[in-house]
Amino acid sequence: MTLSLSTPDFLIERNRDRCINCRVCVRQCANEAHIWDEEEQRVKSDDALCVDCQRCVTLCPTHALTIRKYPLEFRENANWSANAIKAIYKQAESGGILLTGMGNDQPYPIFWDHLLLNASQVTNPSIDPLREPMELKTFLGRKPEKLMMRDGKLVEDMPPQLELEVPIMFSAMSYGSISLNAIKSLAAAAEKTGIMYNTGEGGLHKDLYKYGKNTIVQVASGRFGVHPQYLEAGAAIEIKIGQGAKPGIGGHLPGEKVGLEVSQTRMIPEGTDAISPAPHHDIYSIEDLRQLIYSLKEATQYRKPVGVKIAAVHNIAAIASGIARAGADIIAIDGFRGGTGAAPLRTRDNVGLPIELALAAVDSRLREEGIRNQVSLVIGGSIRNSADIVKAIALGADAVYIGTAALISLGCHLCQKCNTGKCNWGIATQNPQLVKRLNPEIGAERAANLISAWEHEIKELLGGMGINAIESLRGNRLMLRGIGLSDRELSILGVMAAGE
Amino acid sequence: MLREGQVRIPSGCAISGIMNKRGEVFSGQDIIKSIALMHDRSNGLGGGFAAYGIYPDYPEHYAFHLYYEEQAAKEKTEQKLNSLFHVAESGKIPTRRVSSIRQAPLAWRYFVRPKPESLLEDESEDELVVRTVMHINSQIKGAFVVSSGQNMGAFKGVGFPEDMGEYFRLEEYKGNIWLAHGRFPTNTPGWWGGAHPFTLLDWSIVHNGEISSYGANKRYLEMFGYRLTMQTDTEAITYAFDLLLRKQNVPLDIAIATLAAPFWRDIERMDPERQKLFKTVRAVYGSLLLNGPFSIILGSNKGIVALNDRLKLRSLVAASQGDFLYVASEESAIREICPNPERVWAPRGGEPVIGLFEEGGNLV
Amino acid sequence: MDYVIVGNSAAGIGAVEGIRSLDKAGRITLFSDEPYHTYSRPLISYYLFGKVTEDKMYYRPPDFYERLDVTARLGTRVNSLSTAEKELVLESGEKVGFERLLLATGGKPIVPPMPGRDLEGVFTFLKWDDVKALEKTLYPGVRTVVIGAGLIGLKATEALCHRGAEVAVVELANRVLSAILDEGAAGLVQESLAERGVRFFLENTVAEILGADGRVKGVRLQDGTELPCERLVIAIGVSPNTSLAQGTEVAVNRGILVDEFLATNVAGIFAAGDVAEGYDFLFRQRRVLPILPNAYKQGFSAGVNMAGGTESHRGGFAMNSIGFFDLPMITAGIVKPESSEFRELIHTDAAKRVYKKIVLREGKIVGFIALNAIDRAGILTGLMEKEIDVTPFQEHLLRENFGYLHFPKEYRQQELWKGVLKRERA
Amino acid sequence: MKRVYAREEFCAGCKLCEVHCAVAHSEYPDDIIKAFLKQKVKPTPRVLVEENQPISFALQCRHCDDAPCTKACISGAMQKDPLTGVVINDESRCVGCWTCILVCPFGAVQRDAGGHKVASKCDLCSTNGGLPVCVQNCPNDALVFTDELWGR
Repeated sequence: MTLSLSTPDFLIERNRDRCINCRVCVRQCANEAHIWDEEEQRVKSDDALCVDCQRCVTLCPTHALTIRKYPLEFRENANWSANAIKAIYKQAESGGILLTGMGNDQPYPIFWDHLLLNASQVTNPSIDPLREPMELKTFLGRKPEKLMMRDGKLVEDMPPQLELEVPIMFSAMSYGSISLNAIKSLAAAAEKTGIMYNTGEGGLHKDLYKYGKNTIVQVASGRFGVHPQYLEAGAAIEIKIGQGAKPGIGGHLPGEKVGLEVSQTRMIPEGTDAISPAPHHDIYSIEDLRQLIYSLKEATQYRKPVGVKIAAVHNIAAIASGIARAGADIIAIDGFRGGTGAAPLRTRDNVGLPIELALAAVDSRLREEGIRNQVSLVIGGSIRNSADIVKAIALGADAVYIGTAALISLGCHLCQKCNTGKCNWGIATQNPQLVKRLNPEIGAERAANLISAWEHEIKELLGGMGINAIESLRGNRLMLRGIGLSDRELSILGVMAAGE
Repeated sequence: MLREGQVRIPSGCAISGIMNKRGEVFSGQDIIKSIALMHDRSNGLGGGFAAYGIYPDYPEHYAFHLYYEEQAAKEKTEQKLNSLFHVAESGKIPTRRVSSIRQAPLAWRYFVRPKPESLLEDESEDELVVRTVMHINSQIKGAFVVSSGQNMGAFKGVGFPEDMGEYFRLEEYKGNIWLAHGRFPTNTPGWWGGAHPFTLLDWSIVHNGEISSYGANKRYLEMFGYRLTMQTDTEAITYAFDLLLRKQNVPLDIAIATLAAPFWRDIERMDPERQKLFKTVRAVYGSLLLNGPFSIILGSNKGIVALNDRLKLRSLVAASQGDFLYVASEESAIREICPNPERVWAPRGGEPVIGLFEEGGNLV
Repeated sequence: MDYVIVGNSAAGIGAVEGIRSLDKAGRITLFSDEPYHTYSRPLISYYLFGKVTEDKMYYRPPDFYERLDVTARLGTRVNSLSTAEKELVLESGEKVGFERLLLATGGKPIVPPMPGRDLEGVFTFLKWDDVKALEKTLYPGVRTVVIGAGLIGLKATEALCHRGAEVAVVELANRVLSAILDEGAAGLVQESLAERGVRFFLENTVAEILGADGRVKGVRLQDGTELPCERLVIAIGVSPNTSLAQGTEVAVNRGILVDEFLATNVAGIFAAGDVAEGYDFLFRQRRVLPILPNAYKQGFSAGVNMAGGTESHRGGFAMNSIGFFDLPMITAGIVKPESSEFRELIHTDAAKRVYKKIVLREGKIVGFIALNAIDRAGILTGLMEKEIDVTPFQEHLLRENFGYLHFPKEYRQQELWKGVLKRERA
Repeated sequence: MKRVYAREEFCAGCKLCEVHCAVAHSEYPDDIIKAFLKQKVKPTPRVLVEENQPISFALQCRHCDDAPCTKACISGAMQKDPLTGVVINDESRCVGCWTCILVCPFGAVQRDAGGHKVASKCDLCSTNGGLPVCVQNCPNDALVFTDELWGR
C-alpha cells in the first residue's frame, strides 16, 4: 500500500530572519528531519520525521527553530483522541505491535501531587540545615531483628549493607539500551556523590569495573554478562523479575544495537536480538526465587546484599512479603510510570500500579508482619523531583531509584523514541556517531549536580519538618496529608486528609 | 471534642526529678516545691508525679492506680482484676479538696498478685499486667489505669502540678525517686488520663518536647505488639525504652545511643570497633531515633535516666548533692530545693544523666 | 665572533635570524650589491602586475637591521674572496676580514651569448631594478617576446599581459613550466593564458635577435618564424651566482657545494640559498633548489651553525606555489617520473580545470601536482618531508576532503597532540 | 604555550566551532546573524572540522614551535610572536601567494573566501583575549585549551 494516512506529530518552525544556514541542525538530526537543499543553498525540513527531541533547537546558534505540536486537528471527539486514531493508522499499515520508549504518559492521577508535606511551627522548631548536621546516610540490606550484644560488644556483624550518602540511586539501564558514555556518566556521578548506579540487564563493560563499589549488578532472565567476576565486581546484586513499564514481559534489545562491545559485554553473538524472557526460565514460583537468591549469596560468600526488583502489580503487598521471606535483602519496586528503552505501547500505558499506592501497601503489609525493618525497600517509576523523594520516604521507602530523571539530566528530552536507537542526545543509542555526543565528563557533572541539588532540597524539606536524620522520616506518614484524594485512597496510603 | 488518644496534642512542659542514690525515702514536698517554681512552663491543663518506693509494705505487689469516670467502670474493672489477680488490699487514693481541681475522676488503688492460672502459655507476670492494663484502657469505658508498677505509683490529672500534688497529699508519701511534670498542651487533653507522667509496669517517664519522628517511631514499635493508644511522644519513648532494655536486653548506653544517636561525623571519628557498633545500631534501630527537641527523665525501680535530644534543643540541667541527684528543666527548680549543690552541669545533646541504686547496673 | 654575510635576500636574512637565535652579541656585517632594504625577489612580478605597492615589497620591517644589530652595507659590491687571508676585497678596494662568512649571493639570469642581447628594449627579469626598468617602457599594446616559459617567464608574462602588452612566449621544452608540471597540467595553464591573448611557441627558441639603430625590433626563431617586438624579456633561467667562489679553494659544482650544515669545504665559510648546491633527498643527489622557502631554511641553519650551534639541514626538495590570474597551483618534488619504480595517481576534472597527480615511490609520496585544487596541499608536503608510508590510506590521497581523518588514529593523535605528547599521557 | 586540542571521541561533528570562529573573525563579532546575513561575503572560519562519520574532529593551526609557514612566507607577513608563541598572519602584508598552504603539514591555512585573497588562519583568538571561541562554544567539551594534558 503506498498511501500512508499518518500525519506529522510536530511542526518545525524555522525563522528565516534568524537562520544563517549553518547546517548545524542538518548534521545533528539523526532522523533527517532537516535537509540541505544544495540547489537553493538553504536548509529545509520534513515535519513528518520530527520527534521533538529538540537537539536542533538547542544547538541552533541563532535560536531560529521552534517545534510545535502539529496544528492539524481531527474533528473533536471525546472518545476518539488523535493518538487513538493515529495508532490505528499505524497498525493498519504495519500490522505489528506499537513500540515506544520511556514511561507511561497517560493522564492517570499522580499521587505525589496529591500529598503535602508537614513543617514545624512553634510547637517544635524547624532545623536549619546550614547550621545543624542534616543526615541522609542510608543503609540498604538485611537487618537483624535485634542487636546481638554481649558485655557491650557486638557478637555478630550486621549482614552486608549498601551505604548511601543520599537515599537516591540511578536505576537499571542496561549497556545496550543506553550508550556506554551514558553509563559512564552515571557511574562517575554515583562515585562522586556516594550513591549507586545499576548496570541493568546489559552486563558490566570492562571500563566500568573500576566503579565496582558504586555499582549494583543486575541478574535478569537473560543472564546477560553474568559471570563470577561480574557478581564480584558490584557492591550488591539485584535480581530483575520485572520492570514498571512492562510488567510480566521480558526485554527485547534489537540486533542493530548489539555491536561488538555490547555483544562482548553481554556474552551474546554480535547482531543478534537480545531477548530476556519472562519469566526467568528457572523461576516459576517463589521458592525458585529463594534458590536463585541463595545461589547468588553463596557465589559471593554472603558478602554482598542481594535484592529483587519487581514491577508494581495488583498483588504487590503479598509478593513483596514473599520476596522478603525468600531471603531478599533489598526489594525494589518499579511503578507503572517507570521508563524503558523499548516496550509495547499498550502494556506500558495500561499495566501495573502507581508506585505510591504500591509502596504504601507494601510498607504497611511488611509492618503488619513485623518484618519491615529487616529488609530495605527501594521504589522508582517515577520520581521527578526531590519532593517526590521525601514523600516516598515518608510513605515508607528506604531510598528511591531514578532513571528517567537521570537521563533528563544527561540531556534526554523525552521524545519517547529510544527504541529507534536514533537518540540525538547520545543516550539511548549505540550508533558511534551519536554516542560521541554525550561526553561522560559533562554527563557525570550534570548527573552529580542533580543529586547534590536534590540532596540540598531534601535537607531543606527535612529541616522544615524539624527532622535531622532520614531515619525519622522513613514511614513517618504523619508528615503527609492527602489533598483531593478519596477516603479509600487515603486509607490505602495510610495518610490523613489535609486539615485533619 | 476528641480526647487525647483520638488526636495528637503537641505540648511544651516542665520536668523535674529527684533521686536518693542510696534508696533512702524522702517526702514528696521537695518535688512539689521544685515543679511549682516552673509554674509558667505549664498552663494548668496537665500536671503529674511518679514516685518510687512509696509502698514498702507491698514491695512484690503490682500497685494498680485506677481512675473511674462512672461507677459501672469501677465494677467492671474490679471484676476483671479479681478474676486475674489476688487483690491483697484496695482503697481510695487519699485526696483533699483543692479549689482549682475540678471534675476529678474517682481514684482507687489495688495491690495485686497475679494468679498463676491467669498466665497464658509462657507469659511472664509483667506481660499479664501489661495485657490487663491494655484491656482495661481500651475495652472498659470510663476506666483508665494510671500506673501498674511495683512499689511505685503515678498521680496526675488536669491542673497545675503543684495543685495536683496538693490534691493527692503527696507530702505524706515517702519515696526514693520522685518525677514531676507540668504541661502546656495546645488544647485540653479532655480527661485526666492524658496527663503525664506516662507509665508502663514500673517505667514512668516525664517528657518536655515534641519529637517530629513520632510517626516513624510509632510504626516501628507497632511491629513489636505495642499499641500507642495515647498518641503522645511520652508513650512512644517509654515503649522504645521498654523494647530495647526489657525485651531485647540492649545495654543502657546502647539504648541511649539509639534514641539520641551520635551524628555520623562523630561516629566517623570513633575507633573502628565502636564505629562498627554505632553504624550497626543506627542501621538496625534507625526508626527508634528520637528526632526533634526533647528532654526526658525515665524512672524505674532501679534508678533514673535523664536525656536530651542530640541537638539539645530543650533545656536540661543536672546537679548532685551527697546521695541526691537532681535533674530539671531549669537550674532554678533545683536550687529551689537544694540551694547550692556540690556539682551542677548541663548535659550535652545525647549525653545521659544516669542515677542507679546499684552502681553499673541497668534500669531493668 | 665576527660574521660577514654576502647577500641580502631570503638566505642572508635567514642567516641573520639564525645567528641571533644563538648569539645576540656577535658583530654581523651584511653586504648587498643592491641599494634596497631586504626585499622579496618573487614579489617583483606582483609589483609589475600592480598587486603590491613599493612598501609591501620589503621582506622584513624597516627596523629589521637595527633590531637585530646588523651593519647593512647596501649597494656595496664584493669583488673577491681570499680564503687564506679570510678577507673580502670590496669594489672600492677596501678589505674586510671575517671569522665566519656566508655566501648568499643567490642566482644570476642565464643569458644566451647571442648578438643583440645588449640592444635597448632587452630585459632580464630577476631583480627589482630589472622590473622597474621594464615597467617604465611599457605602453598599451606593446609587443613583447618572453624567452622561457618557466616560473619567472610566465609570471612576467602574466604581469605584462595585465599591463596591456601583447605577449608571445618562446619555450624550448614541449610544454610550459616543464620543471614543475607534466604535459596534462601544463596544457591547462597554457590554455588559460592563451585565453588572455598570450601566444606560445613551444619546442622552439630564439636563433637571432633583430635590432635597428640600437633598439630591438624582433626575433627570428629557430624554425625561421620572425616575431616583431618592441620589448624582449630573457627568462631562460637562473644559475647560481658563484663568482666570489671562483678561483678560491671553495668547491663549486653548479652551485657552491655544501654539507648538511651548509658548510663549504673551507672551514668558516658557509653558503645558502640559490647559490648553494645542497642535497635533494627525493632525487637522492646534490641539486640547486632555487626556491625561497629552501633559501630561508638553509640560511637560518647556516646562521645557527656559524654561531656554534649544530642544525643539520637534511636537505630539501623542489616545491612551488604559483598562480596565473585565477588559476593557482601547488607542486612539489618529482612530478614527471621516468622509471618504473614510480607510480602515478591522477585525477582530472577538465570542466573545473582541476588536475591532481601524486607520484609514489616505495610507498612514499615523492611528488605531486595540485592544479586549481590547492587547499590543504601542505598535508602532502608534510607526508613527503617525513617520508611517511602512505600505503594504508593510499586510496584516499586524491579525495577532495583528504585529511587527518584518513590517517590511522595513532598517527593522527601523535601529530595533533604534539604539544602535550611529550608528557606521557595519564 | 596553550593550544587547542581536539578530543575526537567527543566531537559531535556539529561544526558550531566553525560557525563561532567565523563570527568572531567577521565584521560583526558580536552579532552572529549580521555576520552571516549582512556581511557581503560569508565569514570564513579559521578552524576546519574534518568529518567522515563516525570520525570527526576540529583542526586548526598548531602554532608550531618551528613553524614552516613563517619560514616559507615570501612577504614576511606570517610571523610567530616570540612572547605568546601565536603564529599570526599580517593580512595587510599577505599577497596571497599560498606558499604557507604549500608547507603547512596540517592544512590549517585556508584561502580567505572573503575575496580579498589572503591567507586565513587561527590566531587563538589572541585579539579578543581569553578563551578561543571554538573552545567556548563546543557543546560537548571536545575542544580543550591547555598546555598540559587535560581530562585524558
